[in-house]
Amino acid sequence: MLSEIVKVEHLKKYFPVQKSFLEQLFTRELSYVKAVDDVAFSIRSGEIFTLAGESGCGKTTAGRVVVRLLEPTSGKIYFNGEDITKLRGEKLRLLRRKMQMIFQDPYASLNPRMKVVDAVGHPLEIHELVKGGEKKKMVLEVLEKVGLTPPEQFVNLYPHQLSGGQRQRVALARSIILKPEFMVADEPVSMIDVSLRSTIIDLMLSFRKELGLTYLFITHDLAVAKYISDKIAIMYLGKIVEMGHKEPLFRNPMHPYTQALLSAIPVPNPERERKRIELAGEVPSAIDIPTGCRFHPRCAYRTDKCSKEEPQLIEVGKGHFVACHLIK
Amino acid sequence: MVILGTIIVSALVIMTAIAPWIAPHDPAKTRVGPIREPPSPQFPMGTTHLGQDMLSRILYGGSIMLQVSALSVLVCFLIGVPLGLFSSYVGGVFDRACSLVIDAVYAFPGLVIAIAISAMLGRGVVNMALSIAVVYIPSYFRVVRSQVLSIKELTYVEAARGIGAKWYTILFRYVFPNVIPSIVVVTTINFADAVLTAAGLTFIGLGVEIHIPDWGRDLTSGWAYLSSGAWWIITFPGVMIILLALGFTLIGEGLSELLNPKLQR
Amino acid sequence: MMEKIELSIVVLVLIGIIVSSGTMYYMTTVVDNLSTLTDDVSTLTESVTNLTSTISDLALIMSEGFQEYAEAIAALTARLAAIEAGLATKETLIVGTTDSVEKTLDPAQAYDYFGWCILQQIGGTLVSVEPGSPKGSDFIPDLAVNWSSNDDLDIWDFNLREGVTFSDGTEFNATHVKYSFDRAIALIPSIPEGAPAGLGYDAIIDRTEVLDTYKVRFHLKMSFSPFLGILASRSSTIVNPQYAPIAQINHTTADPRASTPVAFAGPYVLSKWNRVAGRDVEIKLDANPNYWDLASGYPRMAHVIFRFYSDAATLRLAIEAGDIDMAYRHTSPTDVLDLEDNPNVKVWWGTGAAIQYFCFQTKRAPFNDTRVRVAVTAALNRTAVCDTVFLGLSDPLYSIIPPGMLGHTEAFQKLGDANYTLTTSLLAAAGYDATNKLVFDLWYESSGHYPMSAEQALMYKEALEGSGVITVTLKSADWAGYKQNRDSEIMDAYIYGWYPDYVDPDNYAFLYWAKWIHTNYYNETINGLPNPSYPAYLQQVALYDEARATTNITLREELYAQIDEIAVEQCSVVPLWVGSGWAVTTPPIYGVFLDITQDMRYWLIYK
Amino acid sequence: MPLLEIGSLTVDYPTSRGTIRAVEDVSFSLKKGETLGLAGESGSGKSTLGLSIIRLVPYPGVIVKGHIRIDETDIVKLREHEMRSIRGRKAAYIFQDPMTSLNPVKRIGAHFIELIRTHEPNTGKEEAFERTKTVVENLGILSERINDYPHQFSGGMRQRIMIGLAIALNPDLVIADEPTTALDVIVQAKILDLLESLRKVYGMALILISHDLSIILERCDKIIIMYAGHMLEYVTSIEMHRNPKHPYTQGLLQSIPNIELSDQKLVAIPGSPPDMLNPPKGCRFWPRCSYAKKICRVKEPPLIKVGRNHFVRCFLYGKKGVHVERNRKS
Amino acid sequence: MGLRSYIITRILLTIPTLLLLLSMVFLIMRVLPGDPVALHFEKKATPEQMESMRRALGLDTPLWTQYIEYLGGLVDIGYILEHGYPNLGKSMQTFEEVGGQIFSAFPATLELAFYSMIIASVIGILLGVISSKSYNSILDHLIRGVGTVTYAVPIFFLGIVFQLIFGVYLRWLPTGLRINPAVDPPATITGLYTIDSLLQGNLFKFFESLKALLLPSLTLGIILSGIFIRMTRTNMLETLRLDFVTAAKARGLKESTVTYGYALRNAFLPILTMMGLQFAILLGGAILTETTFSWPGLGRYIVDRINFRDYTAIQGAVVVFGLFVTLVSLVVDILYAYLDPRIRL
Repeated sequence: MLSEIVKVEHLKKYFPVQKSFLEQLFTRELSYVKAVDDVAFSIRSGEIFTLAGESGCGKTTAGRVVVRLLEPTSGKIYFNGEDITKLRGEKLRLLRRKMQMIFQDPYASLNPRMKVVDAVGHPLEIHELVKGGEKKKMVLEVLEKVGLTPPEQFVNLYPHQLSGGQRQRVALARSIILKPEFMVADEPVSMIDVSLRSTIIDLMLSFRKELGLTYLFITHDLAVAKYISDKIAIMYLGKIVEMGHKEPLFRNPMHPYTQALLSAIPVPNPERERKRIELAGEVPSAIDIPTGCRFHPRCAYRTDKCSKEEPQLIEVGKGHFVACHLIK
Repeated sequence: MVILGTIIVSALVIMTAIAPWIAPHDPAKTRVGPIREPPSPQFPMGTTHLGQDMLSRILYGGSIMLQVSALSVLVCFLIGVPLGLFSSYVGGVFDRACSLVIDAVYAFPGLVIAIAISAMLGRGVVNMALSIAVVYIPSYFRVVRSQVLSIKELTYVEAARGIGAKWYTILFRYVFPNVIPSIVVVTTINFADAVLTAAGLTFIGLGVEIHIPDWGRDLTSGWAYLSSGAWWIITFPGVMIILLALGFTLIGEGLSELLNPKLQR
Repeated sequence: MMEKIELSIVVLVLIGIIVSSGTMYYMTTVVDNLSTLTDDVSTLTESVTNLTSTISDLALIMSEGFQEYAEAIAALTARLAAIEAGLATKETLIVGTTDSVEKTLDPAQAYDYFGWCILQQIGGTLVSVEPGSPKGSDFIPDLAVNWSSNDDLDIWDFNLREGVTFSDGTEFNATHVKYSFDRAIALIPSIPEGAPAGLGYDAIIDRTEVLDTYKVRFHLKMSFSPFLGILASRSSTIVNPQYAPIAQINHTTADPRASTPVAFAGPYVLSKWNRVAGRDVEIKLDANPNYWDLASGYPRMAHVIFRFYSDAATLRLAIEAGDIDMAYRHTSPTDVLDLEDNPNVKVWWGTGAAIQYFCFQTKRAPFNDTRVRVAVTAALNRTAVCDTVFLGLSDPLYSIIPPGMLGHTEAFQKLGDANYTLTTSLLAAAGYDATNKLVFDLWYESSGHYPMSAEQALMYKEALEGSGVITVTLKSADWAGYKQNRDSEIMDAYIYGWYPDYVDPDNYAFLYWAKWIHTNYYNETINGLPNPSYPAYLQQVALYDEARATTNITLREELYAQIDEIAVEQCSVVPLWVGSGWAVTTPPIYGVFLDITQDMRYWLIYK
Repeated sequence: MPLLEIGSLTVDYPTSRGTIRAVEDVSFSLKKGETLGLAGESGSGKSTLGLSIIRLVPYPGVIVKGHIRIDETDIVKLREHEMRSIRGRKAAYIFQDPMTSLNPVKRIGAHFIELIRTHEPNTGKEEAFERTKTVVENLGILSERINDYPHQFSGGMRQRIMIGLAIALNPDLVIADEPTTALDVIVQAKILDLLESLRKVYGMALILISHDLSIILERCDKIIIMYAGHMLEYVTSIEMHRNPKHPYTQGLLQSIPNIELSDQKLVAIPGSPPDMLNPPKGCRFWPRCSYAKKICRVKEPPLIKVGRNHFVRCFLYGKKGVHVERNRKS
Repeated sequence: MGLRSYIITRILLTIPTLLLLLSMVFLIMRVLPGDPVALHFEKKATPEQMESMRRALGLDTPLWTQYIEYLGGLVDIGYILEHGYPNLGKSMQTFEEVGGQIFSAFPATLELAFYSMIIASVIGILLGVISSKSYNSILDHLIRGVGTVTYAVPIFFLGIVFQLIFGVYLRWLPTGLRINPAVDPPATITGLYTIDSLLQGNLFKFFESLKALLLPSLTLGIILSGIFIRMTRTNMLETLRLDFVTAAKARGLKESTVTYGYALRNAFLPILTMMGLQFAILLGGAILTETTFSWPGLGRYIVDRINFRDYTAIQGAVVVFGLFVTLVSLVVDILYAYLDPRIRL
C-alpha cells in the first residue's frame, strides 16, 4: 500500500544575513536569505520524489530540513504521520535510524580518519545495535550489498584509498546499514564520473525494491531526474513552481520556467535541432525576492497580476500542479 | 625535511640523554682546565671563563632547553587544545568570550608577556616553561578553533549528525582526529619558538641558576668574552640552539607542507 | 625534491658554522694583530667617510631643485657641522659608561654611584680628599680653606673660601652651608632612602651655626672623628637655597630633574641631562665659568659628554672602536685585561674599596649555631674566586675593612681558605658528616647589581661542597627581590656588597650590625628570645663607638682589630674580597686619578 | 592547410612517486572554422591536451614529444616570449571556473585594456577603451559596467567576460575548457549559444573540452574521445552518434541519460578509470572492456582509420580485428 | 557598507579588545606578591612614611578603585593635552610619570620597528617571489633554506655576530646607541632621529643615525624576513596556481605583469594580514635587539624596570606595546579593506 511516508507543509527556512556589529547597532530589522519559502509536498512510501532546480533554488536546504539536519523556520514535517518538526534529543536520534541522507561530495562526506569498517559500522555503534564481532559481519554484508566486492578488501581502507565511486558506495552502505525507511539523496551522482553514475543510480533503485526505501532525490540534472524519479517538483527561488508525475511533466511542462529549463538541457544527439526558449536575466538574490510571482521579471508572458500576486499551486492534471497565473 | 629535522632533534635528545656517560668532565665544575682556553685536543670545544669544559657543557646543556620547551609545549597543548575544541564546538557566548581573551593575549608581543611573567615567577625550568606557555596557548587555541569551525561545516560531520551521533561522539571521533595534523604542526613550530623564547629569556637574565649547564646561559655569558676573542664560548651553544630550533622548524615546516593540500601539486 | 632542500639547509648550516666560527676565530687573531690592521681599517673607515660625504653631497645636489630649501639646508648643515666639529675637538671628553643616575642629583636624595659622581663634578663640598690619596683621609680645602675641632671632636669650625660664586653668580657664604645641612637633616623623614638618612646626619649633627659670613660651626651630638669624611661625601654638597627648597620638595612627584638643584659651585655645570624611560641617555657637562679654581687651570676640558651603554661588552667595543675617549664603570675584568694588551688604549689601575661579604641567617638553624658558621667560613675559597672570576683583579679580604685603610687586619686568615679539616671537625661537632650533610641555600643577586655574582656563587658552592660534608643549593633573585628576601629573612646564606660613602673604616665597621642591611643579624628583640651572640654584638658596638670618637690613630686601629677578632669568632658576616678600580682611555688622555675614594674627578682629566 | 596540427603529442608529469603520462601520442588537426570536441572523464588528459596547445601545461608537466603547429609554426619549439604573442592573439583559452579566472583586484575594463595594449602596444588608451566597450557590448553586458570589479558579476556574466577576453583580439583558435561546468543549465545554454554565434561571426576554430558528452555531441563537428591520456576515437559527431566504434565510446553513450527518451536503460561501464601512475599495459581500457582479448593486455592498439574522418584505437577493428555489432538499442 | 563605516566598525571593535588587554595586565600586575612600597624603603621607613607613600602612589584604595582610576587616567584627555602622553601612573622606583618615561622611549622602538619592518618586507617579499617563481629549482631551495635557517637563529646571536663583524672587525658601523656618541642627537620633533634630522635638514645627522640604525634593524629585519619569505612563497605559490593567473598567462600577458600585477597583488593581501600579526613578534624581537645594541627603547626599558620590580612601569610598557600592536592590526585591517575591492561593499 502506498501511504504518505513524508509530508511537508508550509515549510520555510530563512537564514539570517550576517551583519556587521555596526549595522546591528543601527538597524533593527534583519534580512534573510529565504532559501525555502513555503513549500509543501508529500512523498508516498516506496516512491522516488525529486526536487529539481538550478543552484540556489533551495532544493538542498529543503532536503536537509526534511531530515532535520537544519531546523525549519516554520512549517510542519510529518514522518509516518508523526509530526517530527520539533523532535529533540533521544527521540530525534531514534528518528535518525529511519531517515538517512547521502551527500553530493563523496570526498567530503566520509571522515578521512575513519576506516571503511568504522565509518560504515559507526551508525550501529551509535544506536547500540551490535555487540562485539557482529559489527564487522554486518559491515561486510552491507558492503557486499553496495557492490564493494570482495568486502574484505575494503573494510580496512581509508577513504583516500578509494575512488570517488567507491566512496559513494561506502556512504551508501553507511546510510542503509540501519535499514532506514526514507532517504534523502542530495545530488548523489553529480560528482561521479559519467561512466559510473548509472551504477550508483541502479544501486539506489535496487534498494528501493529490496529494502522498501523511499527517496527524496535532489538534483539539478533533469535528465537524471527523469531517469530515476516517480514524481518531480521543480523549484525556483525557494518555491515549487511545478510538480507532478514525471511523464506528464516532461511531456507537457506548463510553467514557463520549466519549459525554459527543459529546452536548455543538451541532448546527446547532433542530428536533432531543438528550439530553445530564451530566458531574460538571471536568478535574482534570495534575499531580495521579487514581489508577486517570483519568476515574473524573467517571464515572457508576464502580466500586471504576476508582479502583484503570488500564484498558488493549482492542480492541472492528475497530481500535476503548477503555480502560474497563466494557468486557469 | 621532516626526516632531517627528526634526525637533528633526536640526535640532540640522545646526546643530552647520554651526556652523563660521554661527557669528559663535570659540566659545572670550574677550573677543570685553564680559563678561556681555545679548542685544543684536551678540550675540543675549549673552556669557559671559569675554566669549565665547554664540550661537557654542550653535551649536558640541551637538557634545559629540551625540558623547558617540552614542558611549555605540554602546558600549551593541555590548555590550548581542549579550550579551542570546546570553545569552537560549543560556540555562543562562551566561544566569543574565550576568543576575545585569547585574541587580546595574542595581540601582545609574546616575548614581552613571557618576560613579565617570568620576572614575576622567578627562575627555574617550570617557571620559564609556564611563562612561555602563556604566550603560545593562543596559537593552539586559534588553530584548533579555526580548524574545528571549518571541519564543523564539512559534510562528514553533517553526515555523522545524520546517523544520529551524539555531540561528543562527533567532536572526538569526527572533528578532533582531523584537527590533529594541524595541532602537530603547531606543536613542532611551538617547540622551535619555545627554544628561541627560552634562549631570549636567558639572554634577558631570566634563565636557570648558574650551576645548571644551559646553552642559553653559555651563549649569553659568552657574549661578554667575545670581544676578548673567546669565540668558542658563544659559537658552540649558539650553533646548538640554532640546530635544535632548526630541527623543530624543519619538522614543522615539512609537516605543514605535507599536510597543506593547497601546496600539493 | 626533498633531498634538494635538505641538502641546501645542511650546506647552509655548515657554511654558517664554518663562516661564523671562522670569523670568530679570525677575531681572536685580529685582536692580536690589531695594531697592524688598524691602518687598513682606518683607511677603510676613511673611504667610507668619504663615501658618506659624497653621498651627502649627492643628496644635496639632488635637492637643488628646491633651491631655497637647499640653500637653507646647506647653511644649516654647515653651521651644525661647525658646532659638531667644535665638539669633537680637544675640548671635549667623551666618557662611556654602563651607569645611569638612579633618580636625582639632589644631594639630599641621591644615593647611587653615578648620581654622586655627577654631583662631584658639578658641586662643591667644604673639604675634599686629595686626588691620589692612598688612605682616602688626606683632606684638602675645597669650599672651606681651613678647619679645626675641639678635643672631644664634637665641635668643628670651618673658615670658608671667599669670593666663591655658584654657577648662577650667587655669592657663596656661611648661610649656604648652614642651609645645606639643615635641609639635609630636615628632609630625612620624608626621604628615608636618601644618603643623609643612610649616613645618619640627624644622629651625628646637632646643629649648624653661622659664626661669620665665612665661618661656620658644627655642633655634633657625639664625638665623631670621621666627620671630615662625611663632609667630603656628596650628600654634603653645598646647595644654592634658591634652587633647593625644603618645604615644597615632594620627591614623589614629577620629573626628578625638577628636584635637582641647578646651581652648584663645582668645576662643571650640568648643561644637558636627558633621560629616556628613567635612564640617562645624554649628560653633558660644561666648564663652570664661575668656578673658584679656574685660575689653576681646572677644569681642563671644556666639555664632558657621557654616553650610556647597556652592558660591559658593548662599552668595551666602543672604547676599542674609538667611539669614546674613556670607558669608566664597568668594563669587565676580562675585557680590561685584554685591553691592557691593546696598544690603542690605556688602562688605568686604581685601589679598590668595594667589598663583598658573606652573610648568614643567624636567627635560624643551621646558622644559629656559631660552629656551623665558622665551619662554612673555613670552607670558603676566596683565592679561587679572585683568580678565576676576577682574574686577579680582586683580592681576598680577611677583614671587613679593606687594605690601605686604618684598622685593616688579616683576622679571617685564621680560619683559612678551603680549610676542610676545620670545617669537617666543626661540623662533626655540630652533628653533620658525609652521610648527613649540612644542606642550605646560597643566594646571589642576579640582575647585575654586583659584578659576576652568579659566577662567584658557583665557585663558593663548589668550594663548600669540596669539603664533602656540605650541600649547597644555589638560588637567585633580582635586586628588588633580593632585598625583599633579605627583609623577609628567607635566605639561609647570601652574598652582599658594600661601597663606601666616605673613606673611613667607620663606614665599614658598622656593617656588622647595620640593621637596615642585615635584619637577620644581631637583632636581640626577635621572638623575644635572647640571641646567644648578643653579648658579642654589644661588645662590638661599644668598640665601634669608642673608635669613632677618637682621633688617636693607634687606638682606633686597635679597636677595629678587636671588632674583627670578635667577627672571626662569630662569623656572622664574613669578608670575601675587595675589588680594584680601573678605567680605560684612548691615548692621549691624562690626569686620571683612581684612588681609594673611587671618585672619578673629570675636571682633572685632559687630552 | 590546417590551422592546428598536432602530431604524436606526449605530455608527462614527473612526480616524486613516478611519472604520469597524461597525454600520449595524440595526433589530430583542425581547420579554420571547425569545432572540435574533446570528451573524456576526469583524468583522461583532455585539459592537459588543451593547455599544451598554448603551452601552459601546469607544473611539473612537460611536453616530451610531438609537435603542435599553429599556422605552420611549431609552438613546442618557440621561446617563451615568442609564445606570449601566440597566446591570446592566435589562440585563446577559456577556463572552467569563471568565478576564479579574473583578477579579483582588477576592474573588468582593465583586463581588456591590458590585453589589447600588451599585444598591440601602439594602441592608445582611448582606443583600447573604445574597443573594450564594443567587445563588452557584443557580449550582452552594459558598457558602463566595465568599471566594476569581477566580484560584482554573476558566474554567467563572468564567463561572458572570459569569452570576451578570449575573442577580443580575434584569434584563430579558441579553446574552451569545460566553459559551463560551473554554471546552471539555462546559463550554460546561453553561454554556449553566445560562443557559437561569436565563433560564426569571427570565423574562429573552437576546441570544446567537456566531460559532458551531451554538450559535445550537440555542439561539435568533430569529437575526440580521450581515455587515460589516449585518444581512443576521433570522429565526426554525427558518425559518433550513429556508429560509435570504440567499446568505451559505446559505453559512454549508454551511460548518459537522455531527457528526450523515456524508459531509457542506462548501462554503466564496469570498473573505474586506471591509476595514472600505474596504467594497465597494452590498451588502457582493457580492464573495463567486455571485448578484451589477449592481445589487448599486451600491446597498445594503433589508431586505425575505420571510415571517412573516423579513427579508432582498438584491436577489434582493422585487418586483424573483427567488426563488432552495434549493441546500442534505441 | 562603505569603507568609512567599516573603519568605524573596526575601530569600535578594538575597544573591547583594548579594555580586556588593560584589565588583564592590571590584574596580573596587582595580584603579584610583593609590596612595592616596603620594597622601596627597605624597612628604613616608619609605617607612617610608608602609608604616605602608598597614598602618593594611589595604592591605599581598594583594587577596583585603583582599576577605575587607572582606566580613568588613561582616557583623561586633559592630562594628555597637558603632558602629551596618557596618565599611566607613577614609577614605583623613581616616581617619574610612567607615561612620560614610556613615551620618551617609544620613538626609539618605533624607529627600530619601522626600519626592521621595511627590511623584513623587502627581503622577505623579494626572495619569496623569486623563490616561488623558480619553484623547486636550486634557487628556490636555497631561499627556502635561508628562510628556515633564519627562523631558527636566536635574534641576539645574529646581532652579536653583526656587532662583531661590522662593529669590531670592520668598524664600519657603530655597535650600539641611536647615534654616534660624538654627535648631538637631532632636536626632538617626532623622536625618530632619521626623520627629525631630515626635517631639520641635517643630512650629516641623518646619515649618522641611519648608520646606527643599520645593524639593529638589519638584525631584526633579517630574522623576521625568514617568516616573510615563507609566507610570501606559500601565498605566491597558491596564487600562481589560481585560474586567473593561468588565464592571464593564456592571454599572453607579460611575465612581470602576471607575477606582480596578478599574482603578487593578490598574494599580498594575506601577506599584509600576516605582516600585521608578525608585528607582535617584531616587537618581542625588538626587546632582544635593543638589549644587544644598547638601543634606548621601550624593550630595554622593560628589561630595566623588571630588575626593580617597577610594576607600574612594566604595566605601562606592556599596555603601550599592546596598544601599539592593536593599532597596527587596525591599520592593517583598514588597509586590507582598502586594497581588496571585494570588501568595498
